[in-house]
Amino acid sequence: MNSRRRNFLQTGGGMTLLTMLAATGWLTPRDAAAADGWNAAAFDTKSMDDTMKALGGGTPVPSKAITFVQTPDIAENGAVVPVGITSTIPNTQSIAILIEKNPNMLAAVFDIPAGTDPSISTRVKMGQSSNIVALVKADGKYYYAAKEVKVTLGGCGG
Amino acid sequence: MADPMRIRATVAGDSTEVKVLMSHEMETGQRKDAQGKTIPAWFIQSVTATYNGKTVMSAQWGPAVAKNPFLAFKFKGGAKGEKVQITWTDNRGDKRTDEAVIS
Amino acid sequence: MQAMKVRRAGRAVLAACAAAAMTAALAQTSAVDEIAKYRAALQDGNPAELWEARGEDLWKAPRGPKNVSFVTCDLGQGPGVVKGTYAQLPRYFADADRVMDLETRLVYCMVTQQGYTQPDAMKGPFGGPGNKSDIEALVAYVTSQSRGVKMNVPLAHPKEKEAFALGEKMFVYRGGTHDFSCATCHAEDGKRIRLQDLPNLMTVAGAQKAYTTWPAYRVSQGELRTFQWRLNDCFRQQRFPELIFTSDASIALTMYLARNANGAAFDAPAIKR
Amino acid sequence: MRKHFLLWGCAGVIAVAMVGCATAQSDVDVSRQAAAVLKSSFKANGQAGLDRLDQDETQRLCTQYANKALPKDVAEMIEKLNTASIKWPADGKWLGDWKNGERIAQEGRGKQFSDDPKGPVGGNCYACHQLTPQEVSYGTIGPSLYQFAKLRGYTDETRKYAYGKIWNADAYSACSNMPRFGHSQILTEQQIKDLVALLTDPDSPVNK
Repeated sequence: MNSRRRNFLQTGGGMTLLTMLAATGWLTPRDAAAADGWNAAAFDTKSMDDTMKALGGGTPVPSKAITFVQTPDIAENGAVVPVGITSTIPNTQSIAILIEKNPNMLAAVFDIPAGTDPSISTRVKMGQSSNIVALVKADGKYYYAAKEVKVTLGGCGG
Repeated sequence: MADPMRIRATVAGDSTEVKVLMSHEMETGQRKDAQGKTIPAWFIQSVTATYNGKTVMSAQWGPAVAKNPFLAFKFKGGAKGEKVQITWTDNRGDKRTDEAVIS
Repeated sequence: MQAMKVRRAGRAVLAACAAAAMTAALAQTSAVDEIAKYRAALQDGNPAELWEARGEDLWKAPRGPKNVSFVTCDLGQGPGVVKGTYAQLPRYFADADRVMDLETRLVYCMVTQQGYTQPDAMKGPFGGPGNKSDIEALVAYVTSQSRGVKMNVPLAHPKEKEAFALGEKMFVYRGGTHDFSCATCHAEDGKRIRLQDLPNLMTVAGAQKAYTTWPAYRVSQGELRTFQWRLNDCFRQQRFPELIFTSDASIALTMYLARNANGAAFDAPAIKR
Repeated sequence: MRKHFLLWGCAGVIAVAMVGCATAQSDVDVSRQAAAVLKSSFKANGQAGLDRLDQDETQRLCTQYANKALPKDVAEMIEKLNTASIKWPADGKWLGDWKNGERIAQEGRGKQFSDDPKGPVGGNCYACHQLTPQEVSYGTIGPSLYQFAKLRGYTDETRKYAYGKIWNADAYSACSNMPRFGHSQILTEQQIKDLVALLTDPDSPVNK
């Protein structure tokens, strides 16, 4: 299953990204979590099956207008992986970070109000080497770009 | 109570760059302690940045954001001496607000 | 005898080995470059700042049974002076008649001035999830006030000389299940463990580069780590028993390494893997 | 007159000898003191007892000659001592399972006070050596072992060398940086055979 998911991503097939998008559950915050509007369902998707059930939103298309900045090909430690994403798609409304092989795929969603640069920089955890997907919502449509980041083992004690 | 954030806001040209460090465990809920018991999830879920009462950034986070989170973004406008305010809320309902003067 | 023969056979294929290594080295160059990019990306926004801020508050706040702050604590340049002090530690303190590193001196001040018991002052030298270490925060603050200051550790008092000489010997002491000494990993230039560069601590350049970048925020742990921690964890990985916090050996080794770093500008708290 | 001269000459010789002795003595004293201070500066934790600070003959000699050229006779003595400790496989077979070998080479845990005594114990070979080309995170304290047997030949001789070297590296090179995995009971005979397979099995990715 993992490899299938990976293939879809690499070929840019809509199927997987559609489910990933559903996983973000972006459209309506529907969970009364501790923080206002925090979408528990979106952050809880663990498998393809879960995400299939929650289909919604449009099909994202690959976009060269989304770029990774300050995101290394190799992370010295998976506990802290710098990720920067910039979108030059007009009217970018949100930027989300998804990590394909993490237990829960969605890491973060940033809403970009008018007047704020469509560019964010943060640091995420990665359990293992994986694709990082930058998902951008602009004018109600969805776009994505993916980048593989390798996580290495380090130190002397394992 | 949670420790204060470290916020740096600097204006250059027509926009202000904001860099934030937050003190938080960002525990995933997937790790086990020495006794084999699962350590409960504990992480920041939402972050909001405001300038002059206007939201300039809002985010929803899961536990995959790294411990002691870092966030950087830029917004149009901002002037030296004015303030940027940041608030986070975690899954336990803890909240922290700090502000920084734009330099 | 048999072994000797095999050894010779081994040498014969050395050239071939070198050729194979070169092919593999190509892939390696890009890995090393990418790791450099990773490290560079982390420099902007070091969570060590969170420790420095907490440490400054702790330094200035009245504490302990006697409710006094560290403002009366003498780190070597007079009571309450913080700026530049870490660049001249460890050093001999006449009031304690002992060579002390920063952590040992902080504990001393907590006991003699703030009224803590020795065990209470020694509690929690290293933080973990859900239990923050005051010592680590204090060290972060004090060391941050020596940033840019040239290392200038004294070697004048006989006890300072003694600590240095002992540290030098301890550095090469082999033991444990794996026969490791400090020198096993830190006595040659240009070596790595996994992808982490190993400083050659027996050279001035190596000691300078290493010593001036501790304490550091360790991204692998999400904690700020002090030099006492660095030594403790090296010995753990050497498969030794546990180095006692502020023990004589910990101070002697710190003295040896800090003194070897003299002349370089201190540049920490840093951020490391 | 003559007697006096002789006397003074002798005194001089003795004085020189004593000075020489004094420096040598003080170096030994510092070493002794360092060992004593070390022992009082550690506490037992988990599986790592204070006895781990007690040195065997090899460790003692290698510490003594650290930073100095190792005299040839001392090196030979150490190598002889350690060669005698190698326990060759009773069944005469060198090769285990290279896939297990790869896991052992990756595993960094074992014998640390923080490790579960019942947990895995590895060789952590990648900390110091390059092995399979797939693993980019490898150290350089030891030589690259990529294509180990492809270059040396898939022979019994190569395999015996690999086995013996892993069992006790000091048998081949006195005061090696490499742990004596068999001698010090870090790895079992089977684990060492698995590592020999990783290095010398034609199917192992090390030899691709």
